[in-house]
Amino acid sequence: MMIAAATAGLLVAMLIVLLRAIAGPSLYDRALAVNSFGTKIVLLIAAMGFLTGRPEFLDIALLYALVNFIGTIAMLKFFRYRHLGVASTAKGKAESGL
Amino acid sequence: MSVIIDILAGAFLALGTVSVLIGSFGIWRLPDFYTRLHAAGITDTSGLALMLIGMMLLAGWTLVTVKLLFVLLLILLTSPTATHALANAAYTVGLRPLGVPEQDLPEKER
Amino acid sequence: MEMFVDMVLMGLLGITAVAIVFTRHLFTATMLAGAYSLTCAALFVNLDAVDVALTEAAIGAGISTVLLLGTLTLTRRREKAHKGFSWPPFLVVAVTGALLLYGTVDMPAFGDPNSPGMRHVVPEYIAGTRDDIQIPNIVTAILASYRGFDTLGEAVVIFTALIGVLLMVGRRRPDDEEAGTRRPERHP
Amino acid sequence: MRHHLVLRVVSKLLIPFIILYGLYVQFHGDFSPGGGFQAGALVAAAIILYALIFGVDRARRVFSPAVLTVMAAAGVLLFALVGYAALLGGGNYLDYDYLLPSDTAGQHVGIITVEFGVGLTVTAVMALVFFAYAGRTDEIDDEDW
Repeated sequence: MMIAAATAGLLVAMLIVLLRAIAGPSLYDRALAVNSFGTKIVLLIAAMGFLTGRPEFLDIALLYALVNFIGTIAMLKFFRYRHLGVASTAKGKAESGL
Repeated sequence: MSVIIDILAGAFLALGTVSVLIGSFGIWRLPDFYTRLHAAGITDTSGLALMLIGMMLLAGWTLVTVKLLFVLLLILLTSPTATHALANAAYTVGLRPLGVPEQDLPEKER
Repeated sequence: MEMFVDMVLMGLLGITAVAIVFTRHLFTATMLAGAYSLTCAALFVNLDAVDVALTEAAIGAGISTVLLLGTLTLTRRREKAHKGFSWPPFLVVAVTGALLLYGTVDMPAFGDPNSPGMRHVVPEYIAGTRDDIQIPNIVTAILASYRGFDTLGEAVVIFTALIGVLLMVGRRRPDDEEAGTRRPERHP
Repeated sequence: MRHHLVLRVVSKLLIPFIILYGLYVQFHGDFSPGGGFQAGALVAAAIILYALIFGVDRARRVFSPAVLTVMAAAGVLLFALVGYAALLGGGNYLDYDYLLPSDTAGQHVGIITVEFGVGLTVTAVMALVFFAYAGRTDEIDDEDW
């Protein structure tokens, strides 16, 4: 019951954040919304594990927690340097001219 | 005893859900990117932690609790980092906060 | 409740897909594609296809976002604008969609244990995994053992894709002496 | 002084976790969801994270493309050789029953070896494809950006 209410709340939150990701005026708003969406998906998968009575699905939530980060970092890298191969150093920054 | 734990778990879950909802509404309603960062922070810290603690109470002392703890630690580690990098990138590329008077900006950007 | 979650997640998928189609900004499309595969994996979890969900999470959310961004560095930021609206393609798509929807009427009900697909080799696989192979994860047993030949084919396909990519963009050109440095001058 | 110190530290903490989790998915695939493909993608994700933070050039020195190319081929070869081993044992191609005297043990060894081969191939392929794309120096023109 509690888990069901939490799941419903998470679904509403996901819808709102997704609308921000679609509407968001700047690219950063979109990136922020997608990152937040990922966190909510982790919570949703964990909650659904309890809802269906099979909490071993947490393996996937764990994987999301690891992988969502990589996607966000790649986007930021691309925003900042317009290139994925530059090192995140002062040197790389100077070379990319930003 | 188990009733107390159930009530506690329910309270944690409810608080967490409310935090997540507040964060989401903030992401939708607040006026510019830097203020929305704050709202996202509510989801990623208090919402996530409260909900996962509620689930840990429901699961009891099992492997599930350990996995939930790992999820919590990992997101508490990665999410602020991603937010920091996001704000850093936005500021470096030239997005300025809404409503900052011109004389408060750094010298070179006026 | 599970049905409700399924329906909401399908709705989210629909919204994301329509947004991806309508945006002209390739970067936004990439980010929304990331959100799409996140939602997809949650849906797979809810449908009990855990192995598929794990694959979708690892490939869709992690690798394919990064690879799409890598492709974006080699192209432009905006999609070319389309001129006008032409009827023939729209009609073809509409008719195909209507036929597919009509086809779903004959499909067996979701999760029906008596559907033809479930009665053919599936009971044999389940019994064989329990008795002969004796590992708990039936999906692994089917992929690696019962359909090992298919999986070998998949590995070869991935390897072939690598060869293709390396032939197309793998070689470094003379002006790429050092990856990650900017080409010094740009002559218009 | 050093730029993005936070990102570097957190990534250094995170990369071993991702690789460890990849190994768990690889070798625990018989008991829980997972297998070679997913594990390969995860380990490749760790390599990609390293390349994103420290630059493709340095990642190429750590994970040498020559070694990765050999790995990609070796994975497929391992898979095919297991099939030939079953053939030599007297069965059909890829019939793991004939790998060992006991059928069940043969199946277990066959499945684990084959998944390991798939994992090797997928890791190497994903990392190499990323290096191929990110190693180019095309800059986006300002008018396109």
